[in-house]
Amino acid sequence: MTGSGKTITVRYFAMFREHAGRAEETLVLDVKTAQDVFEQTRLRHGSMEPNGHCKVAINDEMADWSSPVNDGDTVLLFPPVAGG
Amino acid sequence: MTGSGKTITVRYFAMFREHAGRAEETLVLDVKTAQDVFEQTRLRHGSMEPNGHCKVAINDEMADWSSPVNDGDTVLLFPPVAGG
Amino acid sequence: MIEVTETAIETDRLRQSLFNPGAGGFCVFEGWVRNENEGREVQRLEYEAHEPLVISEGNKVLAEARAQFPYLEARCVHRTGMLEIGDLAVWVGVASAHRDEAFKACRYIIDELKQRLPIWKKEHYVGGDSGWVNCERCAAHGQQ
Amino acid sequence: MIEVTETAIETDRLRQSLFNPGAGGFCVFEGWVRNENEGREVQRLEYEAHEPLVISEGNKVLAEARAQFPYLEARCVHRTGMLEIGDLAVWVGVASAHRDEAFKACRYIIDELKQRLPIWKKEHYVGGDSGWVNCERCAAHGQQ
Repeated sequence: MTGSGKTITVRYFAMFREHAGRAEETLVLDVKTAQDVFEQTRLRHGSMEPNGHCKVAINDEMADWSSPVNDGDTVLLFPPVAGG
Repeated sequence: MTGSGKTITVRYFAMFREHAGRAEETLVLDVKTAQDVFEQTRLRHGSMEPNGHCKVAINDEMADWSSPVNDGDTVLLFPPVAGG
Repeated sequence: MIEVTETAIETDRLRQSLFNPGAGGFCVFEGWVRNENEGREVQRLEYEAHEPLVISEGNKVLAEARAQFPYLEARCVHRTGMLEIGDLAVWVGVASAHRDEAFKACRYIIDELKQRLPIWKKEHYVGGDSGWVNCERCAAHGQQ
Repeated sequence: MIEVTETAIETDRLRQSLFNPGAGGFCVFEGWVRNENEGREVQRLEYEAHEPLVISEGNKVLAEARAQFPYLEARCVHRTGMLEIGDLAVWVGVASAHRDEAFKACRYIIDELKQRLPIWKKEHYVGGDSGWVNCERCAAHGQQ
Protein backbone atom coordinates (compact mmCIF):
# COMPACT_ATOMS: atom_id res chain seq x y z
CA MET A 1 0.00 0.00 0.00
CA THR A 2 1.32 3.36 -1.08
CA GLY A 3 -0.11 6.82 -0.84
CA SER A 4 -1.75 6.22 -4.23
CA GLY A 5 -3.58 3.11 -2.98
CA LYS A 6 -7.29 2.88 -3.82
CA THR A 7 -9.84 0.98 -1.82
CA ILE A 8 -11.44 -1.42 -4.29
CA THR A 9 -14.10 -4.02 -3.61
CA VAL A 10 -13.52 -6.98 -5.91
CA ARG A 11 -16.31 -9.44 -6.63
CA TYR A 12 -15.50 -12.87 -8.02
CA PHE A 13 -17.95 -14.96 -10.02
CA ALA A 14 -18.20 -18.65 -10.89
CA MET A 15 -14.71 -20.09 -11.52
CA PHE A 16 -13.03 -16.93 -10.20
CA ARG A 17 -14.90 -17.26 -6.92
CA GLU A 18 -13.59 -20.81 -6.64
CA HIS A 19 -10.03 -19.70 -7.41
CA ALA A 20 -10.21 -16.90 -4.87
CA GLY A 21 -12.00 -18.98 -2.28
CA ARG A 22 -14.34 -16.07 -1.64
CA ALA A 23 -17.11 -14.14 -3.40
CA GLU A 24 -15.86 -10.70 -2.51
CA GLU A 25 -13.02 -8.86 -0.81
CA THR A 26 -12.07 -5.26 -0.24
CA LEU A 27 -8.44 -4.46 -1.00
CA VAL A 28 -6.25 -1.40 -1.08
CA LEU A 29 -4.54 -1.60 -4.46
CA ASP A 30 -2.16 0.57 -6.47
CA VAL A 31 -4.15 0.37 -9.71
CA LYS A 32 -5.26 2.60 -12.58
CA THR A 33 -7.45 0.35 -14.70
CA ALA A 34 -9.75 -2.66 -14.47
CA GLN A 35 -6.93 -4.64 -16.09
CA ASP A 36 -4.63 -3.73 -13.19
CA VAL A 37 -7.21 -5.03 -10.72
CA PHE A 38 -7.49 -8.27 -12.68
CA GLU A 39 -3.70 -8.74 -12.72
CA GLN A 40 -3.23 -7.97 -9.05
CA THR A 41 -6.00 -10.28 -7.86
CA ARG A 42 -4.76 -12.98 -10.23
CA LEU A 43 -1.31 -12.80 -8.66
CA ARG A 44 -2.85 -12.72 -5.22
CA HIS A 45 -4.89 -15.90 -5.80
CA GLY A 46 -2.45 -17.72 -8.07
CA SER A 47 -4.96 -17.94 -10.92
CA MET A 48 -3.52 -18.56 -14.37
CA GLU A 49 -6.64 -17.48 -16.24
CA PRO A 50 -5.91 -14.90 -18.98
CA ASN A 51 -8.47 -12.14 -19.48
CA GLY A 52 -9.06 -13.06 -23.13
CA HIS A 53 -12.67 -14.22 -22.86
CA CYS A 54 -13.33 -12.63 -19.50
CA LYS A 55 -15.39 -9.52 -18.88
CA VAL A 56 -15.34 -6.82 -16.28
CA ALA A 57 -17.90 -4.49 -14.76
CA ILE A 58 -17.37 -1.49 -12.54
CA ASN A 59 -20.16 -0.60 -10.11
CA ASP A 60 -22.58 -2.86 -12.01
CA GLU A 61 -21.90 -1.28 -15.40
CA MET A 62 -20.11 -3.31 -18.07
CA ALA A 63 -16.64 -1.82 -18.59
CA ASP A 64 -13.53 -2.24 -20.71
CA TRP A 65 -10.30 -3.61 -19.32
CA SER A 66 -8.81 -0.16 -19.95
CA SER A 67 -11.52 1.61 -17.94
CA PRO A 68 -10.12 3.63 -15.00
CA VAL A 69 -10.95 2.54 -11.47
CA ASN A 70 -11.49 5.02 -8.67
CA ASP A 71 -11.21 4.83 -4.94
CA GLY A 72 -14.35 3.14 -3.60
CA ASP A 73 -15.25 1.34 -6.83
CA THR A 74 -16.57 -2.20 -6.92
CA VAL A 75 -14.94 -4.24 -9.69
CA LEU A 76 -16.72 -7.39 -10.85
CA LEU A 77 -14.57 -10.05 -12.49
CA PHE A 78 -16.47 -12.30 -14.86
CA PRO A 79 -14.97 -15.50 -16.24
CA PRO A 80 -16.12 -16.60 -19.73
CA VAL A 81 -19.92 -16.58 -19.76
CA ALA A 82 -22.07 -19.53 -20.76
CA GLY A 83 -25.75 -18.80 -20.40
CA GLY A 84 -28.54 -20.64 -22.15
CA MET B 1 -68.37 -37.32 -74.81
CA THR B 2 -66.54 -39.40 -77.36
CA GLY B 3 -65.41 -43.02 -77.40
CA SER B 4 -62.19 -41.81 -75.80
CA GLY B 5 -64.07 -40.27 -72.85
CA LYS B 6 -62.71 -41.06 -69.40
CA THR B 7 -64.74 -41.11 -66.23
CA ILE B 8 -63.00 -38.66 -63.92
CA THR B 9 -64.02 -37.62 -60.45
CA VAL B 10 -63.04 -34.00 -59.90
CA ARG B 11 -62.73 -32.58 -56.40
CA TYR B 12 -62.76 -28.82 -55.85
CA PHE B 13 -61.21 -27.11 -52.86
CA ALA B 14 -61.61 -23.70 -51.22
CA MET B 15 -62.20 -21.02 -53.88
CA PHE B 16 -62.63 -23.66 -56.61
CA ARG B 17 -65.43 -25.29 -54.64
CA GLU B 18 -67.15 -21.94 -54.43
CA HIS B 19 -66.72 -21.34 -58.18
CA ALA B 20 -68.05 -24.80 -59.01
CA GLY B 21 -70.83 -24.65 -56.44
CA ARG B 22 -69.95 -28.19 -55.41
CA ALA B 23 -67.15 -30.10 -53.68
CA GLU B 24 -67.04 -32.95 -56.16
CA GLU B 25 -68.50 -34.21 -59.41
CA THR B 26 -67.94 -37.18 -61.67
CA LEU B 27 -67.63 -36.31 -65.34
CA VAL B 28 -66.89 -38.12 -68.57
CA LEU B 29 -64.17 -36.03 -70.17
CA ASP B 30 -62.02 -36.25 -73.27
CA VAL B 31 -58.73 -35.52 -71.51
CA LYS B 32 -55.13 -36.68 -71.50
CA THR B 33 -53.54 -34.70 -68.69
CA ALA B 34 -54.36 -33.01 -65.40
CA GLN B 35 -54.06 -29.71 -67.26
CA ASP B 36 -56.87 -30.81 -69.63
CA VAL B 37 -59.11 -31.57 -66.63
CA PHE B 38 -58.38 -28.15 -65.19
CA GLU B 39 -59.20 -26.40 -68.48
CA GLN B 40 -62.41 -28.34 -69.07
CA THR B 41 -63.79 -27.79 -65.60
CA ARG B 42 -62.76 -24.14 -65.76
CA LEU B 43 -64.80 -23.69 -68.94
CA ARG B 44 -67.67 -25.66 -67.39
CA HIS B 45 -67.84 -23.42 -64.34
CA GLY B 46 -66.85 -20.15 -65.95
CA SER B 47 -63.82 -19.72 -63.68
CA MET B 48 -61.13 -17.36 -64.90
CA GLU B 49 -58.46 -18.64 -62.53
CA PRO B 50 -55.19 -19.48 -64.30
CA ASN B 51 -53.29 -22.52 -63.04
CA GLY B 52 -50.14 -20.52 -62.28
CA HIS B 53 -50.11 -20.88 -58.52
CA CYS B 54 -52.54 -23.78 -58.39
CA LYS B 55 -51.63 -27.39 -57.68
CA VAL B 56 -53.11 -30.69 -58.68
CA ALA B 57 -53.21 -34.15 -57.19
CA ILE B 58 -54.31 -37.41 -58.75
CA ASN B 59 -55.72 -40.09 -56.44
CA ASP B 60 -54.31 -38.25 -53.43
CA GLU B 61 -50.77 -38.01 -54.81
CA MET B 62 -49.37 -34.61 -55.75
CA ALA B 63 -49.01 -34.49 -59.55
CA ASP B 64 -47.76 -32.22 -62.31
CA TRP B 65 -50.13 -30.49 -64.68
CA SER B 66 -48.64 -32.65 -67.44
CA SER B 67 -49.37 -35.90 -65.55
CA PRO B 68 -51.63 -38.29 -67.52
CA VAL B 69 -55.09 -39.04 -66.19
CA ASN B 70 -56.71 -42.44 -66.56
CA ASP B 71 -60.26 -43.65 -66.58
CA GLY B 72 -61.50 -43.82 -62.99
CA ASP B 73 -58.99 -41.33 -61.58
CA THR B 74 -59.89 -38.73 -59.00
CA VAL B 75 -58.35 -35.34 -59.81
CA LEU B 76 -58.03 -32.80 -56.99
CA LEU B 77 -57.85 -29.16 -57.98
CA PHE B 78 -56.09 -26.96 -55.45
CA PRO B 79 -56.22 -23.18 -55.63
CA PRO B 80 -53.19 -21.27 -54.28
CA VAL B 81 -52.42 -22.59 -50.80
CA ALA B 82 -52.13 -20.43 -47.69
CA GLY B 83 -51.51 -22.47 -44.59
CA GLY B 84 -50.04 -21.18 -41.38
CA MET C 1 -45.27 -36.20 -37.31
CA ILE C 2 -47.86 -33.83 -38.69
CA GLU C 3 -51.51 -33.63 -37.71
CA VAL C 4 -54.64 -31.72 -38.63
CA THR C 5 -57.16 -30.90 -35.92
CA GLU C 6 -60.51 -29.18 -35.69
CA THR C 7 -60.08 -28.43 -32.00
CA ALA C 8 -57.78 -26.10 -30.09
CA ILE C 9 -54.09 -27.04 -30.27
CA GLU C 10 -52.73 -27.97 -26.85
CA THR C 11 -49.30 -26.40 -26.88
CA ASP C 12 -48.18 -27.66 -23.51
CA ARG C 13 -48.97 -31.27 -24.33
CA LEU C 14 -47.13 -30.96 -27.66
CA ARG C 15 -44.10 -29.39 -26.04
CA GLN C 16 -43.87 -32.20 -23.52
CA SER C 17 -44.22 -34.84 -26.20
CA LEU C 18 -40.95 -33.64 -27.78
CA PHE C 19 -38.82 -34.11 -24.70
CA ASN C 20 -35.57 -35.92 -25.47
CA PRO C 21 -32.66 -36.23 -23.01
CA GLY C 22 -30.16 -35.42 -25.77
CA ALA C 23 -31.92 -32.18 -26.72
CA GLY C 24 -30.32 -28.90 -25.66
CA GLY C 25 -32.31 -26.63 -27.96
CA PHE C 26 -36.02 -26.45 -28.67
CA CYS C 27 -37.56 -24.04 -31.17
CA VAL C 28 -41.28 -23.46 -31.65
CA PHE C 29 -43.13 -21.46 -34.24
CA GLU C 30 -46.78 -20.63 -33.75
CA GLY C 31 -49.02 -18.97 -36.33
CA TRP C 32 -51.63 -16.81 -34.62
CA VAL C 33 -54.72 -15.25 -36.19
CA ARG C 34 -53.99 -11.53 -36.33
CA ASN C 35 -56.42 -8.65 -36.68
CA GLU C 36 -55.08 -7.25 -39.94
CA ASN C 37 -53.89 -8.38 -43.37
CA GLU C 38 -52.72 -6.19 -46.22
CA GLY C 39 -54.41 -3.18 -44.71
CA ARG C 40 -57.77 -4.83 -44.08
CA GLU C 41 -59.22 -5.40 -40.63
CA VAL C 42 -59.75 -9.11 -40.09
CA GLN C 43 -62.40 -10.49 -37.74
CA ARG C 44 -61.76 -14.21 -38.10
CA LEU C 45 -60.07 -16.76 -40.32
CA GLU C 46 -61.50 -19.95 -41.75
CA TYR C 47 -59.04 -22.75 -42.51
CA GLU C 48 -59.67 -25.67 -44.83
CA ALA C 49 -57.27 -28.55 -45.40
CA HIS C 50 -57.18 -31.69 -47.47
CA GLU C 51 -55.94 -33.87 -44.69
CA PRO C 52 -54.52 -36.93 -46.52
CA LEU C 53 -52.17 -34.76 -48.56
CA VAL C 54 -51.35 -32.44 -45.66
CA ILE C 55 -50.12 -35.55 -43.86
CA SER C 56 -48.16 -37.06 -46.74
CA GLU C 57 -46.61 -33.78 -47.94
CA GLY C 58 -46.06 -32.63 -44.37
CA ASN C 59 -44.13 -35.77 -43.52
CA LYS C 60 -41.98 -35.21 -46.61
CA VAL C 61 -41.22 -31.69 -45.37
CA LEU C 62 -40.26 -33.00 -41.93
CA ALA C 63 -37.95 -35.57 -43.53
CA GLU C 64 -36.34 -32.91 -45.76
CA ALA C 65 -35.77 -30.71 -42.73
CA ARG C 66 -34.17 -33.59 -40.83
CA ALA C 67 -31.85 -34.40 -43.75
CA GLN C 68 -30.55 -30.81 -43.81
CA PHE C 69 -30.68 -29.92 -40.11
CA PRO C 70 -30.47 -33.16 -38.14
CA TYR C 71 -32.93 -32.84 -35.28
CA LEU C 72 -34.06 -35.26 -32.61
CA GLU C 73 -37.80 -34.59 -32.49
CA ALA C 74 -40.24 -32.54 -34.55
CA ARG C 75 -43.95 -32.18 -34.67
CA CYS C 76 -46.44 -30.02 -36.50
CA VAL C 77 -50.16 -29.49 -35.97
CA HIS C 78 -52.45 -27.37 -38.15
CA ARG C 79 -55.92 -26.41 -37.09
CA THR C 80 -58.93 -26.13 -39.40
CA GLY C 81 -62.33 -24.48 -39.12
CA MET C 82 -63.27 -21.00 -37.96
CA LEU C 83 -60.67 -19.22 -35.82
CA GLU C 84 -60.85 -15.96 -33.90
CA ILE C 85 -58.17 -13.29 -33.43
CA GLY C 86 -55.41 -14.68 -31.22
CA ASP C 87 -56.29 -18.31 -31.92
CA LEU C 88 -53.47 -20.67 -32.74
CA ALA C 89 -53.61 -21.87 -36.36
CA VAL C 90 -50.37 -23.82 -36.62
CA TRP C 91 -47.72 -25.12 -34.22
CA VAL C 92 -44.27 -26.37 -35.25
CA GLY C 93 -41.82 -27.62 -32.63
CA VAL C 94 -38.29 -28.96 -33.13
CA ALA C 95 -35.91 -30.33 -30.50
CA SER C 96 -32.24 -30.87 -31.35
CA ALA C 97 -28.87 -31.24 -29.66
CA HIS C 98 -27.89 -27.63 -30.46
CA ARG C 99 -29.95 -24.54 -31.17
CA ASP C 100 -28.85 -23.96 -34.75
CA GLU C 101 -30.57 -27.08 -36.11
CA ALA C 102 -33.70 -26.39 -34.06
CA PHE C 103 -34.08 -22.87 -35.45
CA LYS C 104 -33.26 -23.82 -39.04
CA ALA C 105 -35.42 -26.95 -39.16
CA CYS C 106 -38.35 -25.09 -37.58
CA ARG C 107 -38.05 -22.28 -40.13
CA TYR C 108 -37.73 -24.72 -43.02
CA ILE C 109 -40.82 -26.63 -41.92
CA ILE C 110 -43.09 -23.58 -41.58
CA ASP C 111 -41.82 -22.03 -44.84
CA GLU C 112 -42.40 -25.20 -46.85
CA LEU C 113 -45.71 -25.89 -45.14
CA LYS C 114 -47.03 -22.51 -46.20
CA GLN C 115 -46.00 -23.05 -49.81
CA ARG C 116 -46.74 -26.72 -50.38
CA LEU C 117 -49.44 -28.11 -48.11
CA PRO C 118 -53.05 -28.13 -49.33
CA ILE C 119 -54.39 -25.72 -46.73
CA TRP C 120 -56.42 -22.62 -47.51
CA LYS C 121 -57.59 -19.71 -45.46
CA LYS C 122 -60.45 -17.37 -45.96
CA GLU C 123 -60.33 -14.02 -44.24
CA HIS C 124 -63.57 -12.67 -42.86
CA TYR C 125 -63.30 -8.89 -42.66
CA VAL C 126 -64.84 -6.53 -40.17
CA GLY C 127 -67.08 -5.15 -42.94
CA GLY C 128 -68.72 -8.56 -43.34
CA ASP C 129 -67.12 -9.60 -46.63
CA SER C 130 -64.47 -12.24 -47.07
CA GLY C 131 -61.66 -13.41 -49.32
CA TRP C 132 -59.37 -16.38 -49.88
CA VAL C 133 -55.78 -15.55 -49.05
CA ASN C 134 -53.01 -15.89 -51.67
CA CYS C 135 -55.29 -15.78 -54.66
CA GLU C 136 -54.60 -12.79 -56.86
CA ARG C 137 -58.26 -12.05 -57.31
CA CYS C 138 -59.39 -12.82 -53.79
CA ALA C 139 -59.99 -9.19 -53.00
CA ALA C 140 -62.27 -8.87 -56.02
CA HIS C 141 -64.16 -12.01 -55.05
CA GLY C 142 -64.47 -10.93 -51.47
CA GLN C 143 -65.81 -7.54 -52.36
CA GLN C 144 -68.56 -8.84 -54.61
CA MET D 1 -38.39 -7.79 -20.48
CA ILE D 2 -35.81 -10.16 -19.08
CA GLU D 3 -35.97 -11.99 -15.77
CA VAL D 4 -33.86 -14.34 -13.66
CA THR D 5 -35.62 -16.97 -11.58
CA GLU D 6 -34.61 -19.68 -9.16
CA THR D 7 -37.82 -21.62 -9.69
CA ALA D 8 -39.20 -23.56 -12.66
CA ILE D 9 -40.03 -21.41 -15.69
CA GLU D 10 -43.75 -21.49 -16.45
CA THR D 11 -43.80 -21.63 -20.24
CA ASP D 12 -47.55 -21.50 -20.65
CA ARG D 13 -47.92 -18.38 -18.54
CA LEU D 14 -45.08 -16.68 -20.46
CA ARG D 15 -46.60 -17.62 -23.81
CA GLN D 16 -49.93 -16.13 -22.82
CA SER D 17 -48.32 -12.94 -21.56
CA LEU D 18 -47.05 -12.21 -25.10
CA PHE D 19 -50.44 -12.28 -26.75
CA ASN D 20 -50.97 -9.30 -29.05
CA PRO D 21 -53.88 -9.01 -31.50
CA GLY D 22 -51.53 -7.73 -34.22
CA ALA D 23 -49.20 -10.73 -33.92
CA GLY D 24 -49.33 -13.38 -36.63
CA GLY D 25 -46.05 -15.11 -35.78
CA PHE D 26 -44.64 -16.27 -32.47
CA CYS D 27 -41.24 -17.88 -32.09
CA VAL D 28 -39.90 -19.47 -28.93
CA PHE D 29 -36.48 -20.80 -28.10
CA GLU D 30 -35.96 -22.98 -25.05
CA GLY D 31 -32.61 -24.17 -23.75
CA TRP D 32 -32.93 -27.58 -22.13
CA VAL D 33 -30.38 -29.36 -19.98
CA ARG D 34 -29.09 -32.23 -22.10
CA ASN D 35 -27.33 -35.37 -21.03
CA GLU D 36 -24.07 -34.83 -22.91
CA ASN D 37 -21.54 -32.11 -23.70
CA GLU D 38 -18.38 -32.45 -25.74
CA GLY D 39 -18.41 -36.19 -25.31
CA ARG D 40 -18.94 -36.21 -21.55
CA GLU D 41 -22.03 -37.58 -19.87
CA VAL D 42 -23.73 -34.81 -17.91
CA GLN D 43 -25.88 -35.47 -14.84
CA ARG D 44 -26.96 -31.94 -13.96
CA LEU D 45 -26.11 -28.30 -14.61
CA GLU D 46 -25.64 -25.52 -12.11
CA TYR D 47 -26.35 -21.98 -13.28
CA GLU D 48 -25.11 -18.81 -11.65
CA ALA D 49 -26.06 -15.30 -12.76
CA HIS D 50 -25.24 -11.77 -11.69
CA GLU D 51 -28.80 -10.57 -11.86
CA PRO D 52 -28.43 -6.76 -12.04
CA LEU D 53 -26.23 -6.99 -15.12
CA VAL D 54 -28.25 -9.81 -16.67
CA ILE D 55 -31.22 -7.46 -16.51
CA SER D 56 -29.47 -4.35 -17.84
CA GLU D 57 -27.51 -6.13 -20.58
CA GLY D 58 -30.51 -8.32 -21.41
CA ASN D 59 -32.73 -5.32 -21.92
CA LYS D 60 -30.10 -3.84 -24.24
CA VAL D 61 -30.16 -7.05 -26.26
CA LEU D 62 -33.96 -6.96 -26.50
CA ALA D 63 -33.81 -3.35 -27.68
CA GLU D 64 -31.14 -4.16 -30.28
CA ALA D 65 -33.26 -7.04 -31.55
CA ARG D 66 -36.30 -4.77 -31.82
CA ALA D 67 -34.34 -2.14 -33.75
CA GLN D 68 -33.28 -4.70 -36.34
CA PHE D 69 -36.35 -6.97 -36.43
CA PRO D 70 -39.32 -4.91 -35.28
CA TYR D 71 -41.38 -7.16 -33.06
CA LEU D 72 -44.46 -6.56 -30.97
CA GLU D 73 -43.63 -8.46 -27.79
CA ALA D 74 -40.57 -10.24 -26.42
CA ARG D 75 -39.65 -11.79 -23.16
CA CYS D 76 -36.75 -13.77 -21.80
CA VAL D 77 -36.37 -15.74 -18.57
CA HIS D 78 -33.21 -17.47 -17.37
CA ARG D 79 -33.20 -19.91 -14.52
CA THR D 80 -30.43 -20.28 -11.95
CA GLY D 81 -29.48 -22.98 -9.46
CA MET D 82 -29.17 -26.74 -9.92
CA LEU D 83 -31.00 -28.18 -12.92
CA GLU D 84 -31.58 -31.77 -13.96
CA ILE D 85 -31.59 -33.31 -17.46
CA GLY D 86 -34.61 -32.03 -19.37
CA ASP D 87 -35.08 -28.98 -17.17
CA LEU D 88 -35.66 -25.66 -18.86
CA ALA D 89 -32.72 -23.26 -18.39
CA VAL D 90 -33.77 -20.38 -20.61
CA TRP D 91 -36.91 -19.29 -22.44
CA VAL D 92 -37.04 -16.62 -25.17
CA GLY D 93 -40.34 -15.74 -26.84
CA VAL D 94 -41.00 -13.17 -29.57
CA ALA D 95 -44.35 -12.21 -31.12
CA SER D 96 -44.43 -10.15 -34.32
CA ALA D 97 -46.75 -9.33 -37.20
CA HIS D 98 -44.94 -11.74 -39.55
CA ARG D 99 -42.82 -14.80 -38.89
CA ASP D 100 -39.53 -13.50 -40.26
CA GLU D 101 -39.05 -10.93 -37.51
CA ALA D 102 -40.11 -13.40 -34.84
CA PHE D 103 -37.53 -15.99 -35.93
CA LYS D 104 -34.73 -13.48 -36.43
CA ALA D 105 -35.30 -11.52 -33.23
CA CYS D 106 -35.55 -14.74 -31.20
CA ARG D 107 -32.29 -16.02 -32.67
CA TYR D 108 -30.54 -12.71 -32.11
CA ILE D 109 -31.64 -12.59 -28.48
CA ILE D 110 -30.47 -16.09 -27.59
CA ASP D 111 -27.18 -15.71 -29.48
CA GLU D 112 -26.32 -12.42 -27.77
CA LEU D 113 -27.53 -13.65 -24.41
CA LYS D 114 -25.11 -16.58 -24.56
CA GLN D 115 -22.18 -14.32 -25.44
CA ARG D 116 -22.80 -11.26 -23.33
CA LEU D 117 -24.87 -11.89 -20.22
CA PRO D 118 -23.07 -12.65 -16.96
CA ILE D 119 -24.38 -16.18 -16.56
CA TRP D 120 -22.20 -19.22 -15.95
CA LYS D 121 -22.87 -22.92 -15.94
CA LYS D 122 -21.06 -25.70 -14.25
CA GLU D 123 -21.51 -29.19 -15.60
CA HIS D 124 -21.70 -32.02 -13.10
CA TYR D 125 -20.63 -35.21 -14.84
CA VAL D 126 -21.81 -38.74 -14.24
CA GLY D 127 -18.37 -39.61 -12.81
CA GLY D 128 -18.87 -37.10 -9.99
CA ASP D 129 -16.49 -34.39 -11.18
CA SER D 130 -17.53 -31.03 -12.60
CA GLY D 131 -16.37 -28.19 -14.80
CA TRP D 132 -17.30 -24.66 -15.76
CA VAL D 133 -18.45 -24.43 -19.37
CA ASN D 134 -16.66 -22.15 -21.87
CA CYS D 135 -13.48 -21.89 -19.92
CA GLU D 136 -10.54 -23.33 -21.81
CA ARG D 137 -9.20 -25.08 -18.74
CA CYS D 138 -12.54 -26.21 -17.34
CA ALA D 139 -11.88 -29.84 -18.09
CA ALA D 140 -8.58 -29.70 -16.22
CA HIS D 141 -10.20 -28.02 -13.23
CA GLY D 142 -13.05 -30.51 -13.22
CA GLN D 143 -10.75 -33.48 -13.32
CA GLN D 144 -8.57 -32.38 -10.46
